[in-house]
Amino acid sequence: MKYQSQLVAKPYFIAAIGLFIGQIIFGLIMGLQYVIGDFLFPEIPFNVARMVHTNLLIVWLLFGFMGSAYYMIPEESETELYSPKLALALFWIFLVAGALTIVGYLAVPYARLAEMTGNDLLPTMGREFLEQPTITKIGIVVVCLGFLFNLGMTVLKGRKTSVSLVLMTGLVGLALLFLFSFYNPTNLVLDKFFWWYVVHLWVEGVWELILGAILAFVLIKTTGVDREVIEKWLYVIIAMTLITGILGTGHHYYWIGAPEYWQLIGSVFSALEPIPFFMMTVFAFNMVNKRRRDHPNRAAVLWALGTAVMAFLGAGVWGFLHTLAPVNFYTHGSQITAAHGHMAFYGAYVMIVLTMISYTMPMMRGRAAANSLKSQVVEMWAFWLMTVSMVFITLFLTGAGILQVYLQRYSDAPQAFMVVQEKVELFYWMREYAGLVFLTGLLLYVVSFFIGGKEHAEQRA
Amino acid sequence: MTKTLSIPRPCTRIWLLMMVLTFITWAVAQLGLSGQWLILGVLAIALVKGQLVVDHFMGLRRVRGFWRPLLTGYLLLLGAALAGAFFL
Amino acid sequence: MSGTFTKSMARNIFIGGSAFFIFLFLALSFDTVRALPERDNRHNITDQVALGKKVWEDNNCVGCHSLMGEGAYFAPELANVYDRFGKSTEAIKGFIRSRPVDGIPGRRSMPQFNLSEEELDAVAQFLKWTSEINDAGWPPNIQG
Amino acid sequence: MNSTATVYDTQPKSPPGDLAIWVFILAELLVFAVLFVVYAMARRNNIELFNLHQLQLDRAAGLANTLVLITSSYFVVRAVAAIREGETQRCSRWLWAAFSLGALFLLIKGAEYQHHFSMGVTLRSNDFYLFYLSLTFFHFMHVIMGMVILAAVALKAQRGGYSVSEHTGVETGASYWHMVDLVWLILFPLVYVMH
Repeated sequence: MKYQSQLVAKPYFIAAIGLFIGQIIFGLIMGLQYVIGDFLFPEIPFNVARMVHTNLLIVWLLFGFMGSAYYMIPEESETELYSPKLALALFWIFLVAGALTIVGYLAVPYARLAEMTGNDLLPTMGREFLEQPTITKIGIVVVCLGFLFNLGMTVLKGRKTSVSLVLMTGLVGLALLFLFSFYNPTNLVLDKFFWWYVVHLWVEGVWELILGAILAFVLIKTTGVDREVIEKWLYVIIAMTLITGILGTGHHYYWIGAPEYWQLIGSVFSALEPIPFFMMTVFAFNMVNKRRRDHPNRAAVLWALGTAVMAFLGAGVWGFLHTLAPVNFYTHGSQITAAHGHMAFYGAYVMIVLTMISYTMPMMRGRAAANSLKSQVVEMWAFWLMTVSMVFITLFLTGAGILQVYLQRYSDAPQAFMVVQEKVELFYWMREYAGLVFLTGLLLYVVSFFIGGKEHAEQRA
Repeated sequence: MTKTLSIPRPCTRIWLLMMVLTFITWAVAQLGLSGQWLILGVLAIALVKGQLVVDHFMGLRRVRGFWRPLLTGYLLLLGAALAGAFFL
Repeated sequence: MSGTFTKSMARNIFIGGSAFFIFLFLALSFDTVRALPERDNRHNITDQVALGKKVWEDNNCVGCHSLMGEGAYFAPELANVYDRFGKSTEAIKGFIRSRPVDGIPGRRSMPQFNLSEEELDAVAQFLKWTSEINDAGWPPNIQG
Repeated sequence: MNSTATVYDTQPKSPPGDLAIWVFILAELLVFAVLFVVYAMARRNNIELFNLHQLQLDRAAGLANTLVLITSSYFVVRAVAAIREGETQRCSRWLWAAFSLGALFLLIKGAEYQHHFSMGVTLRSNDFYLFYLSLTFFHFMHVIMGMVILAAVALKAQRGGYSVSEHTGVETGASYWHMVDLVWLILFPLVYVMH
């Protein structure tokens, strides 16, 4: 760790893991509610648990991205962060705003929360992933502006590398696209059309730029391969990402009232969206094979490779499974969508933040490069437990989805929604058990940071 | 590097050949030919022209490695798929 | 000569390719927004339907239900609930009004939202309006 | 066939131009191939409609455009041959010639579009026009992109930016332009002729 101001990333990562644990707990609550319908009813109805689960996911990933950026930019720009104090202030503002929102979801009925936070002035609540009160959304924009200002000034006064420029492009894109969440027309079709500007162009657009930049940074540091080679491939990958992902938005416009040409354009271009993820997998393994040195933090390298593979599986393969219009006609809004959602978010974004945490935490806690061998072994156990259990969660949900589509949509004697839900209950039980294994893996991950012991091998960072 | 210029240059001859092939494609259709023979004929001409572009214009004929077989394979595969779609 | 693979070329392709496809996407989006009026049933948006959308959002219905396939998958799809309930807004209102406060033992149950008569009418009209949008014939059947 | 204009002692292992452009040439060829096959598959379930509306197309304009693009591609080959002999000015003249033929293509195609739009044809008219407009407009945009590249390369060549020893940029632009031509060579017969 070359610059003191990189330490600012530490609270962000700690908060990220804390919120991550909260997210998984509410995920387990919902998983149980799927099979025991009245679990925690009416205290925490399903929709409240879901809001907490999805909002915690997005907030902790944003904390992770911010922490990664605060760690990377000073090192990439070879200068101290412009204002560490501002970074810490924004950290507390964002944490408090997030916590209050979650408490708001849990403490009062949602309609009451909308009333209390003056949603009538500028109604933006009540939409999936964008359930935050309008004032929280404004708080997020303020935090984003301060965050981008802080990083922008650092980059301007320091060295400009491709990795930092790509990261900044992704973060600025993220902030600009979030502004569409303030547009909530009374026309549902228009509302949905531009809602996808926030959701799709985030997770299949600018977030992939952030993912690419962080992965490139970690690979440069851990494999020692020449920066020129890695940045060259980074540009090729993110070019393919935007080329396929932007028109790929069309695969959300099939059944929401938009003209039917989206079925052609959306299918063709979203069918190509796995290509950048496949290139990222080849890129990651290639760089690790051509490494110039063996970095002592083998756990971080494992996370990096795992990210590339799981991103390709979850976002690429599982995405392609239901992206073609004729298929999507039957699987739209079924458990297949949920299966893709779980593995894509975990594989692409959860794992890259964990990669960054795994790589930076030892150095931010005073070690040269890596934790002790013992702690890395525990961390690798956590990696495999979480990753394998996520694969199973996805497989079980896919099984439930296929049955649901077959019974409720594709058959000539379609059965009612709830009848089918009872028929697929077995998959929901198995998904819940896999969720418990995931929580074990996550707790093991946290424990691994507290296992002491001699630092692994004398090699310096 | 002395240059022996054969008149006219090979790429010029290729260019003229492709112009003629294109004209044939158009003429065949104008003469009212249609159905199976038109499709096969026109598709074949298109693939030949494609191969000429790949070999002479893109210059892959003089490049070792998988590039030329890759693009030739692309043309053949695409041609087969289109023929299949039109006939089967 | 051939065989080079430079970062500057890769960056140019990133910038050129992204601009190219952003332009295409904006052009298509512009065409879509222009074409929507004859598809999205906007001429039937009354104040009541607008209020219905607000009631739908203020009570976070999308937290359990999906609407036009988007939302949660815990409870039934509601884009065609108006048709499924025999094209009767009264049936929809009756269902919402009659949700038991403590739910149904052992089964998933919709909370009692204590909506006023006006709000019930509004959300029922909103769901009726949604079912009339030309969404390319989705969902595949009445079960949604 | 006697030795061609320029002789290579050892055959290079990678294609002319920057490898990055070739990654995208392959990606573009893949996208167009998918679009062509989907066109052919969609045609199967209403062949009458496709054949009927295909007659509405101006096949002569399609022919002209094909001849224009092939010639423009040929000019680019001459440009590359010129730069390989260090003739930077002749190279940039060939490139501007290719550029102007590209502009001619846009004009002819633009006229066709103008004609269709005036008849009220849009992406939403019917399946044939959905595919016709999607395929040709997507290619139309690629011609514009190719012309931007040709112009940039021509300007740099004019300023002596390239030499016998270093002209990868010219070859990169040339390869992209040939891809745009290759795609049209398949698109013209498929959409305008085959029925």
